Amino acid sequence: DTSAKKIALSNNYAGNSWRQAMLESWQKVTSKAVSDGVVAAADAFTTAENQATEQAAQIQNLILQGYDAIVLNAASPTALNGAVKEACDAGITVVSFDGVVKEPCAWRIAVDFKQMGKDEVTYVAQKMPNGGNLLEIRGLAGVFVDDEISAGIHEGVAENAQFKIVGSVHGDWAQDVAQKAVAGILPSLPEIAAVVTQGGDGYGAAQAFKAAGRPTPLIIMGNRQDELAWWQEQKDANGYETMSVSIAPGVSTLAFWVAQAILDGKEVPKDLVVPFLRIDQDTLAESLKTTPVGGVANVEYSQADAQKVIEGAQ
Amino acid sequence: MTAGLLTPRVLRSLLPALSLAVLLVAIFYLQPRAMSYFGINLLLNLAVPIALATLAQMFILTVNDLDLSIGSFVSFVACIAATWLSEMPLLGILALLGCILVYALLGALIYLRDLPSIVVTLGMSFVWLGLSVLLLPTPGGTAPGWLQALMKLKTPLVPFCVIAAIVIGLVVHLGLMRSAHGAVLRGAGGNPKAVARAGWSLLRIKVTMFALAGCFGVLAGLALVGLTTSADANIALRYTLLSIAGVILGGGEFVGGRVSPIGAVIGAMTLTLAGSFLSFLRLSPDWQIGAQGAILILVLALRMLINRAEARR
Amino acid sequence: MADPASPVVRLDGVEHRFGAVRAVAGVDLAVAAGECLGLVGHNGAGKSTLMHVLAGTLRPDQGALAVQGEVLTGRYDVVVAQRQGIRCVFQEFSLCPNLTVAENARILHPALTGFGWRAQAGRLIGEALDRIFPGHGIAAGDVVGDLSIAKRQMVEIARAFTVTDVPVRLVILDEPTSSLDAMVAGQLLAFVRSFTASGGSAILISHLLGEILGTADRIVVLRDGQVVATRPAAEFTRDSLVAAMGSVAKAEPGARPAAAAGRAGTGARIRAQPARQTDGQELVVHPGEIVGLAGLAGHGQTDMLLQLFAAAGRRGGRTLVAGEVALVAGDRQADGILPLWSIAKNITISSLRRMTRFGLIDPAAEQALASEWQARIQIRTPDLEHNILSLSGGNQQKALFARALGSAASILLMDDPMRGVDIGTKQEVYGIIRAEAAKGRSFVWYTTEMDELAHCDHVYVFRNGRIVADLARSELAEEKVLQASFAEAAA
Amino acid sequence: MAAEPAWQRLLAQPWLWSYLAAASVWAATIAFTQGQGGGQVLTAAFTFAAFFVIVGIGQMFVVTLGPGNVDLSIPATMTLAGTLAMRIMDGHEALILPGLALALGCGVVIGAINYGLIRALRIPPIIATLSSSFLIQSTAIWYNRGIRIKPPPALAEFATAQVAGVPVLAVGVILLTVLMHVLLTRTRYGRAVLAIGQNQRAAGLAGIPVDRIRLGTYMLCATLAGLCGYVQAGFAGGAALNMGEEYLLASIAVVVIGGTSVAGGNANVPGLWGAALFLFLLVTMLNTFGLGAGIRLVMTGIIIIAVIIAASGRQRAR
Ligand SMILES: Nc1ncnc2c1ncn2[C@@H]1O[C@H](COP(=O)(O)OP(=O)(O)OP(=O)(O)O)[C@@H](O)[C@H]1O
Ligand SMILES: Nc1ncnc2c1ncn2[C@@H]1O[C@H](COP(=O)(O)OP(=O)(O)OP(=O)(O)O)[C@@H](O)[C@H]1O
Ligand SMILES: [Mg+2]
Ligand SMILES: [Mg+2]
Repeated sequence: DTSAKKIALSNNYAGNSWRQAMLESWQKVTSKAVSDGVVAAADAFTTAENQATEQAAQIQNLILQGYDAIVLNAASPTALNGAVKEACDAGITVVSFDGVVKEPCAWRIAVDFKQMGKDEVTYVAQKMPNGGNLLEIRGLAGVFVDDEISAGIHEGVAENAQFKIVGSVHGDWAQDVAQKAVAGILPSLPEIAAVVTQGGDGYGAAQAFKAAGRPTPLIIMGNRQDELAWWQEQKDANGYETMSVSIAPGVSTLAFWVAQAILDGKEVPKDLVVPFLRIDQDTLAESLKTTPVGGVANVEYSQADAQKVIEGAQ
Repeated sequence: MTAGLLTPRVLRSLLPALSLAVLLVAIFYLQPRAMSYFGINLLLNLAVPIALATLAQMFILTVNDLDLSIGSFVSFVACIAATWLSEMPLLGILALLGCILVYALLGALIYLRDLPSIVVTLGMSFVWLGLSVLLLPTPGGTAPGWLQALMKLKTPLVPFCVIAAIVIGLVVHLGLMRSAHGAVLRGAGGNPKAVARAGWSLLRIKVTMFALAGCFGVLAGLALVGLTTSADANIALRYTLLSIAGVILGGGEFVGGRVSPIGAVIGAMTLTLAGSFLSFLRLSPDWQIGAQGAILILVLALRMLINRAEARR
Repeated sequence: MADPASPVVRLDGVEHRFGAVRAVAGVDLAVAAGECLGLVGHNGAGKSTLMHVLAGTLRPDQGALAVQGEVLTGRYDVVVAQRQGIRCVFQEFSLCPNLTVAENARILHPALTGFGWRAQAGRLIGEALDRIFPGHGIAAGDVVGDLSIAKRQMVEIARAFTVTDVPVRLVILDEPTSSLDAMVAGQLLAFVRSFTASGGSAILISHLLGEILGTADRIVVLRDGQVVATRPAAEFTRDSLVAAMGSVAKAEPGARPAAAAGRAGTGARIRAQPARQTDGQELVVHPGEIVGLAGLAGHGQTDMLLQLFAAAGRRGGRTLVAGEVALVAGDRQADGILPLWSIAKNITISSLRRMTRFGLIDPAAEQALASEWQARIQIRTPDLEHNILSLSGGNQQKALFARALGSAASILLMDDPMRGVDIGTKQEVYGIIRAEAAKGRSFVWYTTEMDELAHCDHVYVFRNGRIVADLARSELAEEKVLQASFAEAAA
Repeated sequence: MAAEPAWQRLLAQPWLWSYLAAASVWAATIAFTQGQGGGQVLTAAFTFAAFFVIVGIGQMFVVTLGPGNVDLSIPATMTLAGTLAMRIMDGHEALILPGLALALGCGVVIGAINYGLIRALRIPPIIATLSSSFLIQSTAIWYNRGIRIKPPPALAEFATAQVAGVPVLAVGVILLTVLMHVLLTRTRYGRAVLAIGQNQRAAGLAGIPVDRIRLGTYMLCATLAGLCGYVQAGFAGGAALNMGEEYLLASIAVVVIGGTSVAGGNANVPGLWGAALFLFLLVTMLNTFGLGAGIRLVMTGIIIIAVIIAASGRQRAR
């Protein structure tokens, strides 16, 4: 019985549509859980700046406030270790997702980012067996997710030697930065067959190609509605084909249910894996319909879904 | 002025402490649990590296310069500490000393070529960040055991972080505000020409101040990594703004060598606590970020009110 | 008298240039032990530059320098000068405003270190202040930035006479009295006399020739960077000194006719009370009037001017100021000059509204105004586009004067505006002020020089932030002003 | 007056070095690609530099007010103005002008609030604008939670239009720059800003309405940030919550690299373009060289410092 338990969400960033969707899903699912009496409280906390030090302080405050579990989207996989350890020592359950932490006492709901990067290349290879030049748009330098996805992409390219990465830019996961970086490097690049991304930069890349007057390559999308809408447009106009992949913002709700299960005394392995959310040519229309305008394609999880994920891992 | 003790100057210098006290009381009211050894430790231990970084910034501000690179510098030190310092201590120590040397050289460069420090340190912020990414492309590493042990020290009665803050503040206060040499260093911010005319070398003063800043930056990085136990190239980028805000909040000024080390430490702690205060309020997530701004405004408005009241007396 | 054969310092053929300007053009100068040397000359004559060379802060382009007979040319700098016991009170403020009085004393004395240095420095500067300016009212712990300009000047002077490890041989005082009132200036000059009587040497620069004539043993007159006369002070009279400087001595102005219609006639342009006034006494200024503010420095005159300045253009309130206002600030470094700008821009800043056409400033009109005033009050510079800091102190002051006089303001507030202005120019400016007053402009003029009150139609004497005497031109007499300035509250 | 030769005056300009730096970085890029895409890189550079310049102008005026004056709320203002305008216009072309007015008005209000905090509550500008930026960011989040709404097609077309490889937007911003240069150097407002930056007290005593000028400057800065948010949203196909993030450092960087003095009282507008082009071309060059992120960052820093050292050498030689 967890009806007296309090769960907190510690979030390090709210400045993009993915995080907003994540907070919204959390709000939607947890408020129902609270009114159903499953848990006593499920409050969300966001730091003003996207910084590990601030989030560490936030976690320490949550410890003081007597939460029973902290669900964590971490700014850094390691820099919060000290604070997470303190929480564990205070008897608090810590469940991290999306941005997971390495501290062994915490649970991790991880997406296999490396696999995600690799899958992108595999898809491109399947579409273009003859290979070609790739442009890679990366995220924020020095951040774990950026490194993982990029490593996956490079692994994929190593397995498909017909491809070559001819340009790599850091888009800081911000569309305008990505667009700017691509526009800058594009004139100096040979013909590009495909653009591999980390999610959210597809639309900006397409704009940059258009502005430079270059043929639009195959651009891997990242589940943003504007990307999907653009894709749909191109598909209708000229049969454009690509795929879209990203982690669903609703994974926060999965983390919530996992935390609830742990508080409930269930045996849960420390490492859980959720599949990423992938949209293909055939599921595009349907996904576009369910995605709010200007938002991100999403999946929310129920208690039963969580149960399945836990059982799958055991 | 009848009350001998409560002169405007004394009151003015008490203001930062007063706003900190008000904030603490508010937090204790909202969360009585915080009023304990354990609670205070959790509230304030992350203020120690911030206070050190703030003091580093303060040394630079004293001589009318500004350091936009202190955040990435602290990150870089943290990266060194989590890698070389624990694996190859000698190399780590040499690297840290090298960092301080680089800071001293920057001071010399800025003085000799009469460069705007803000541009030079802006450039350095990229350099430090780049070096961190090279050293630690993906977050990780482990802080040396002794460092972790030091930062987790359980002192009797008063938490280590409080003692550390007091000691740091007092040491710098004695060195900069009370010592004979400190007067010259501050004078160089107030009227550099006058100090030069009295026969002091402004070059040596600049180099000293930048080296001190480097030194405290290194200490900040070590303290930080001791708490977090592992590092990340982006770990302390925010310290740049925090440190400037801390010095100003503590009663320092951008030009003219008017600084206060104790004020700066208090300013750093106030900034840390302002964030905590909010999480105790349990605001709607939409407004949590905005509330950070509101609380800063409130703290400063409070000081203005006290200032006014004092002026009216 | 001292033996001129073994001078404390000796300059031979010293020359210093700033770009094309030969500020010091071959000067020979010697100061004997126990001598007070007076140095006079028009604004921009090169006095300060020469003193900078002597103090080691400027390296001469040519010439030799010897201290105590030892030739030090080439390796002379501030540190050497300090070690030789040569101290300088520069014309520009040279204290650190963020430090306390005691800490500022420490800046001058590398020997003041170790435990208890603070108390020692406080004692040192306190004693010096007590000796030179009895009743100064300055504490060693005061922050210099919080002090009035007069007190800052006193601290700086006292600091030059403090001794730790090196005895003071020569003290250079570059216009030390320009911010002091007559009483404090008198204290300083008396001290300088006793200092030289006990064997020290001093160089005194001032534009108040009475001070020089009364204090110096020997006077050197500088003109355009060259020495034009060196004679014992006794051989000079005021007129011969003025003549040597290259100005024409004018007869003191005759009594100005009192404003024809009397004060009750026209409506007042200014009606104001000092904030601390309790008895209803008002400051009243009519169009065309020159009103003087007198009293000892720091007794509320500057505050009064600032109060009037703030009230201008504001309707209502207790202070009536009907008309546009311009101010000549008292502390030219802190409140006057805009240091990054040219002389021309510094002059025109208060007059831009008149020179704006279609929203744009007309450069030709700007140029014209600046040139006009350069000619009218003789700002010495090869080019008005040069930076304001390239001017000598007195010439900077003239530029500020030009700024205020050149503006369209009908009321001019002047905070001891003749600080550091040479005697020739003063006469010109007095003339300009009287001419402008005749055209209907009003002047409120705070001055520390008794002579200048003679130009006023009406004088208000201040003490402790209040107006304590209200003297019409016909009642004006030096004793009355002094009496009102010093008298303890009688009633 | 002795007229200096024209080339000597040119060499003495503080903005010269940012242009030289931009040109050499561009040349290095083109050398690496053996001439390929030189023109296109320039087109892109002018397009993106235009955004930096818009906010740079405002930041420059604020910085010129003297030490401690800086506007840290530019990113948040951009976000809020862009978000508000996009949502109100909701893709309707008829609302393009009202949308613009809203974005600018948003800036005006924010500028007034910023200066209100600075003046009425005596909060140092750096903390006042930082605090207000949090509030503004929150307002933007609360208002539409990061939903990305497309701009009206005509606006998007205008923002991305090119005539013979020349971005229309850049031409517009160049005109704005000329206007602002005149504002700074030839108007009473400009003089007042420069005077306040040298010595606020002296400026006030010389009869300059210090409060009004400072208020106007903070409002100008925020309004330009609002304009930038609007155009940027039009350009990028919608407003994002993080759209202004990189403009915090960038706005300060273009100002100081462009030769404006952080100590106040000395500003120059032309340098903004040089610095903005330089920053864009620098990133492009390092991207083109294909170096790793770490090396790229280190090089960025070293090149910035090298440029400032070179520029200072020139100023000394005068
Ligand atoms: N830093 C400088 N740069 C250029 N020219 C200067 C500089 N300092 C002084 N000068 C010029 O040198 C000349 C001598 O100046 P100096 O200050 O020695 O005059 P002064 O006799 O002290 O005048 P005053 O009585 O006004 O103080 C003046 O023409 C002045 O314009
Ligand atoms: N007051 C100033 N402060 C800083 N830089 C300035 C100032 N005035 C001009 N500049 C710089 O010098 C450059 C050239 O100035 P110049 O005087 O030739 O322009 P101008 O159009 O003739 O202006 P004005 O008519 O005001 O003299 C300008 O582009 C500007 O960058
Ligand atoms: Mg002089
Ligand atoms: Mg010109």
